[in-house]
Amino acid sequence: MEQLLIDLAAVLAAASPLVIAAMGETLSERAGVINLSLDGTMLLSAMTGFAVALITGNLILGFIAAALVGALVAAVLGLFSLTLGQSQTAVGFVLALLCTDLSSFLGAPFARVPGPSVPFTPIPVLSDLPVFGPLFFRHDPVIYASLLIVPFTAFLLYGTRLGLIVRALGERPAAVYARGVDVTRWRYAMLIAGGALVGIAGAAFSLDLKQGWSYRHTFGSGWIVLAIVIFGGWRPWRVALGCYLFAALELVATRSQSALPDIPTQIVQVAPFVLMILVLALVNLAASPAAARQVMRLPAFWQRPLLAAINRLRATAPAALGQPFERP
Amino acid sequence: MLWLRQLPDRYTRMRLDRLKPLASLTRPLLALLAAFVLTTIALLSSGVAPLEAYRLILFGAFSTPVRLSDMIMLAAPLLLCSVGLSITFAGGLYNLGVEGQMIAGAIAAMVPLRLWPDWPPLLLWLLAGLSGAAGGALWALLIGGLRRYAGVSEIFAGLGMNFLASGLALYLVLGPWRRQTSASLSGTDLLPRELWLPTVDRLRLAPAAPVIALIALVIVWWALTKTRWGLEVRAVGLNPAAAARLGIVTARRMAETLAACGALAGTAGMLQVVAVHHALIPNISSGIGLLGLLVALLARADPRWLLPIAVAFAAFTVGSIQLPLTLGIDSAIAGVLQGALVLFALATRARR
Amino acid sequence: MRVRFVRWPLLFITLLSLVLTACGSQPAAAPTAAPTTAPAESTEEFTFGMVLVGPINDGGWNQAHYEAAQYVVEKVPGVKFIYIDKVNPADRPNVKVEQAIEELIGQGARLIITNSAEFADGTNIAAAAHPDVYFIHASGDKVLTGEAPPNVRNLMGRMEYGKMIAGCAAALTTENGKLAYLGPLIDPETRRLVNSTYLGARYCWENYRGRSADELAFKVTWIGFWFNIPGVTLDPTKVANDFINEGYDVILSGIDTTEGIVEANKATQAGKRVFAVPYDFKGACAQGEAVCLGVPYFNWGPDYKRLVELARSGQWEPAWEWTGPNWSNINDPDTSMIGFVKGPALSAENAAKLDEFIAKLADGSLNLFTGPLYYQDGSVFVPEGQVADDKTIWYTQQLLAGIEGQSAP
Amino acid sequence: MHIAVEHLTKRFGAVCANDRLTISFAAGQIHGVLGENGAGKSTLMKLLAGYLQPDEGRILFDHAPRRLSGPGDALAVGVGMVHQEPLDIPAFTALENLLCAAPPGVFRSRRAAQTALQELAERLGFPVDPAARLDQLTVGQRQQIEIMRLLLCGARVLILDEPTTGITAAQARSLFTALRQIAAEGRTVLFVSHKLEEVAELCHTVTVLRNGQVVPPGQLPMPQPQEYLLSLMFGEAGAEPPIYRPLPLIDAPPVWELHRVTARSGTLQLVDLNHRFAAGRIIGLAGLDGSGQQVLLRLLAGQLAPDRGRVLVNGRDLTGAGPIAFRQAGIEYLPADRLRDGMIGALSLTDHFALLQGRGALVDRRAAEEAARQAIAEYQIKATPITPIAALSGGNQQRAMLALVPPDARGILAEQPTRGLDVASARAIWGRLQARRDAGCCVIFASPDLDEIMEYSDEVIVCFAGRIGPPIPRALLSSARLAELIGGVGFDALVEAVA
Repeated sequence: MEQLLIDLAAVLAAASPLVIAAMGETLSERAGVINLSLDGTMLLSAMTGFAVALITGNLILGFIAAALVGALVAAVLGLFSLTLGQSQTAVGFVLALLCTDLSSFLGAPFARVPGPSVPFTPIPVLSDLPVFGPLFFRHDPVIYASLLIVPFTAFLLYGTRLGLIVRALGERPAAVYARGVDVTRWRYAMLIAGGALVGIAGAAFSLDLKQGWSYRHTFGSGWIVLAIVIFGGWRPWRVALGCYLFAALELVATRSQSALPDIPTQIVQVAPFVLMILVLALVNLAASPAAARQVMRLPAFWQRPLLAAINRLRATAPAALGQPFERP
Repeated sequence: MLWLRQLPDRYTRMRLDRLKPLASLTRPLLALLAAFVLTTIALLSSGVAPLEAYRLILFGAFSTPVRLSDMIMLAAPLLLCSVGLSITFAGGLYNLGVEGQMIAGAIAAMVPLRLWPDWPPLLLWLLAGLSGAAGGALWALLIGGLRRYAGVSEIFAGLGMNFLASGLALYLVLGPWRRQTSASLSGTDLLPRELWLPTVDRLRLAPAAPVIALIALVIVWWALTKTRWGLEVRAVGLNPAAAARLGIVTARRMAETLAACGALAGTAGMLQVVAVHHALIPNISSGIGLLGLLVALLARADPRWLLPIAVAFAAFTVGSIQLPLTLGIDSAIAGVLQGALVLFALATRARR
Repeated sequence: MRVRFVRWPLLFITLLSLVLTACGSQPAAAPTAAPTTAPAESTEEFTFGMVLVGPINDGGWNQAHYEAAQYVVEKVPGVKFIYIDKVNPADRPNVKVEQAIEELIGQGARLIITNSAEFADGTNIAAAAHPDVYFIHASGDKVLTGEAPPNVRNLMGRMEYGKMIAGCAAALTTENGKLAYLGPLIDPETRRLVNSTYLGARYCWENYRGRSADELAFKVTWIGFWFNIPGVTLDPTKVANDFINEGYDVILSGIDTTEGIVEANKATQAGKRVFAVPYDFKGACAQGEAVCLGVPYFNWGPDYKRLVELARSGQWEPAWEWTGPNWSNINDPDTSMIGFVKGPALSAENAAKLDEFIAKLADGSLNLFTGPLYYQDGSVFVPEGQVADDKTIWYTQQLLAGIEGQSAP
Repeated sequence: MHIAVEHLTKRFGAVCANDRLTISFAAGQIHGVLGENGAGKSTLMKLLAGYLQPDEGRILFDHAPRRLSGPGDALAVGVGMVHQEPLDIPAFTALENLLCAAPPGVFRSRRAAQTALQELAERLGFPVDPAARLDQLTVGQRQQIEIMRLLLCGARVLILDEPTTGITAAQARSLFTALRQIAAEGRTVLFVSHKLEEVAELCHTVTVLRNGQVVPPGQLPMPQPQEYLLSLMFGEAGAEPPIYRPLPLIDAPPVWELHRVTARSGTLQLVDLNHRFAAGRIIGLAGLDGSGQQVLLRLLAGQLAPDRGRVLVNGRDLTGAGPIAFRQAGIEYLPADRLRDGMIGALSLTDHFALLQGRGALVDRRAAEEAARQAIAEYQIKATPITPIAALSGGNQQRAMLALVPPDARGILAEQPTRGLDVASARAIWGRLQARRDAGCCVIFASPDLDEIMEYSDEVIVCFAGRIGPPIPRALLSSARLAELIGGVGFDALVEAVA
């Protein structure tokens, strides 16, 4: 039991950069813009955050620099796709590669150099609570932030009028335009805000969870976050669940070495990535019309609960996701 | 251009006509300039003399026969990948899985080489080529399957398959195909010398590799522009719904484009094994597939432009290896230059 | 409208560069990779080059090599040092060892040191192509197996002793008898180092703590390479954290970098009590003074100095060397290949016991490779009453019984 | 609010959509705006609602000139526009639509918004569920919600663009009642339509646009003689009477036969269909949007596989064979959205014919170009063989799509075949379709325009809430009866009578 608690807390901690990045991406995709540059952005901001914190000795400055880098890359993506009308996918992909190489180049002097890290800060009183204490209140500020950002994003999207506008931007920008909102400006805003979060997530890696900087330090995390956002159906809680699932898979992978003596170590590193995509595929498969047709063949007794489950699994993308906005 | 208005009408028109080709060059030149500005800022920020770095990046690949041959041996698989990607781009697919297809091809090519090392080399090379192409194609078809049956976009299916392929390569290198002495990340045991594709004396240049790549380029160019298949693929890429209405089996064409791209990437992987590394190494694809995507994006999947761009990009990459050796800076700056070029080229394109 | 974009200028640049090259306007400063004969000035200045697998400032294996080279430059007049670091598939995916070696030779290096077991093939290929250049392959055994060309030497330190001391320090300090070893990749070298650590720990656990060997948990998790390669290896940070979460209270590092001590330090700040024993580099304790029990390290300087002088004088002959510590003072920077610096976290009482242990190793009264020793699968490593010879130790087949972890990849 | 335009001009390239318009609309009245397709009605409305900015001229609200920078600006002034396809957010509930980007201060809270909505709905006689998602509602209901949203957000001028397309007769009646009340409260209503009867019934004044100009200059008070308005709209040529034709033989061979077919698409399920569609006639599918016409068309085109039952084409069982097999059996599907689903915008007519050649590894460009040339001449398409389809006008695209139907087609399924076309193009298209029918084709088409259904169908099938009615010979049907059936009035009786 105690071990389980420790492991759950470890999963919460390990997923924190993913959660922050995924919330950022959820915001921008909800507003209708795919930020495919995520992987590169995270690398570049992880490197910048680490370098700035190392040079200035100030962690806060590091996080700020990382957020700025994330916002900047998002702004470039916005400039090219929203203003200049190029394909979001193409620009995002190119930016992902460009930022990756930029991080390798500019980050070379900081590779595998020891540096500062976010200090452990248990919350007094609360951390002594049974169960909840070790689970939620014995972490560091980055992890607390990741725990808070999920309800915050959910509230922003579903509980506020701003959230209505953001979701409408992704569903039908023309309708938002008709209501007098500057679609492009708001899409920029969401994209940049999301990008800043992605930047912070990068710094959460290099200054906290995977402390330090090395070539392609956050390996593939950005791509997996993009997949998790789809898995989560663009809904903050489910997206967060996806992040925790992935972190749990990684933990299991690390542990599995002793249990599976015939499997080379290096395989288990890749396994969570493959499994995550597989889960995404399975969820999509289960929620597909073909599955619904299969269910229809079953006895009536099973149909209702199964169809309900399928409907719950089904996640529709924002209708205008990735589409350029054209004035009606 | 104000001064032109004062000239007699006939003269003006003539001058403007002559200026037209120049005008069409301004946008690309701007893109080029912007890319160099960005790269220069990066270089300056790390305290390097940009001119020296550019000299190395741009000309480093041509300075000695050894480097020239290295460049060609990089350009060949790069060209193969980007030629394959020009098919999938024509079919409207972002095949990010090209990296994994290359690895799958390399693994598949290793199978006959390991099974029957005593067979005549010529036969083995042929077998390796076929099996490499088949392996890449199969890997690509899996992506097609995930897209069609599980509704996973080909971008993420491709990425997932990339992870899987590199995991598989690692497993083989460290597991069943490990070195006789001990497993090593540096790869499997080297192939017997006689199975290496013949190289030009003292150089690492295997002429067969560029020849194969060029043949693939010509065939694909012909197939995309002259054949019904090419027209149908383009129709599917432009508008799958309408293409289906006109009687084209879109799912099949998409699968075919993926398979064709996978086969070419697999061939590239095979070349990496028999002509470059002479073993299966974990990082056998070395990012060539993704670089191929950049090439294809810059060439706008137009086969005629693939060759010069692939050569230029290969030259950048090979030239940039000089940077850490002589200037002590990271070679990733070549990637920055390549990425910035494509990015700004996208930006200067007319809005669709 | 159809716009041609950057493609024309790109073609132009490519052509231009081809033309420039063809016209012989090759930049004079560009290093050539063609095989060179010894430069004339070699009698005055001797250049030696080093190809390193990781960065020179990793606080571990590579930094130890780099500082040894600096030691040589300091101690031997007229010697110049050049290097290429981070030669590995992750940092430089398109650079092969041969290429790096050729660049160094092109810049005038007469002796090349390569510092990773991964470099064995590349070193041999380059050595065969450049018979007039001397090569030291550190940590390799191709001379022993007879596969290396005659201009190659192997050099390695007997880190087994360092690891035994490390294991002993860990066993003296642990509160719950749970020791974790952060392993790199699995090969004979790493197996024998893990085994040595375990033997040292078990000896001190039984003899100084007076506990039974059954109560000692010793677990290895291999990350898959000498340091973290994202996407290829396990993340050592995660592995170290996992050790801590599972309750291990001493983390012994076998990898080139310092994640083990960094995470132990973090956990200690977070209120747990976790100790660490880093590896390779004398200054590694700096990453977490409060938790550092000490560090076994390599001191390549004296041997490199000796071999550089040997190469310079032309008295080179192939050899496989396995150098031990200078037992009279294992921390003597000018003579001892292997050393152990005690860390601040080692209590004075335990430090005294450790000194006693070292003294026993030094005077030969204690040889931990004495039988009976068994492998994990129960087969015999060293029969009862015998002492393992160098070759048996060098080619250790498995982890020893009592260790939890993979023996083979 | 009084609203006026002076010398208002808007050009799109060489086309002058609005040519120095000067009109004024008094407050408290319903103003009709008439005109055929392309006369400039939509442009004028978009200028008034801020979606477009004029090149010249100005707009005065209560006699004060004001430049509108966007629709939000217009709404702030008090102008709201209801689009033909309501410009709302289908994934949101009615209440969320109301709240989304509402002007600051209008609704203090969710609860306040809900109360306001329910009060207004009661006053206007619109039934509304604030928690219903719009994609579950009919176009008519969405339109009602959109009207209420604009009014609650302070619209004093309400512009409705072809509001009666795609809604039931009952909904239209309740809309008219509500509009009268809105006008009576002192607001201005602009009612854009090409349906004379509706304008006559509802409007106090009428403005007729032709070729971007007001004819005759200024507003006309209603009522006006219908023939006069028609001549204003279409010029002196007037409307030609449609061509009628006696029904062909009843025992013509069936093109499609449905045996006990059950199919589902989304939330809509068609149950136990038994139909035969005979060759040589045009069958019109009437019904509200989403009543099952699209599902039936997709079922007949093979795009939708039935859950149960059998589908026969020309006597061959093609159940679940897929659209390609249906196409090979001579079934041609012409989608409503020509550029999205019908043809490939970037390719030319020649390319399309090349695609249709269907055999040989290489493309025979000469033959394809020849075929394209022939089609251009025969169908009077304004294009060259190598013009990209996307560069063609809507009417020419539709002709091109028809020209691409192979001559041996046995069945043509057309979804809104004249959508967005002007009268002349629509006539030409129908001429072609009738020629196909006479050549032995079975043409099935769906259209929201009841006049079109009445004018061109030999038989009419009414779809109501996912149920497919029996075919009714055109001669036995009146417009009023059809409108009732579409709204569900007497639908059960009809189905039972046939059974």
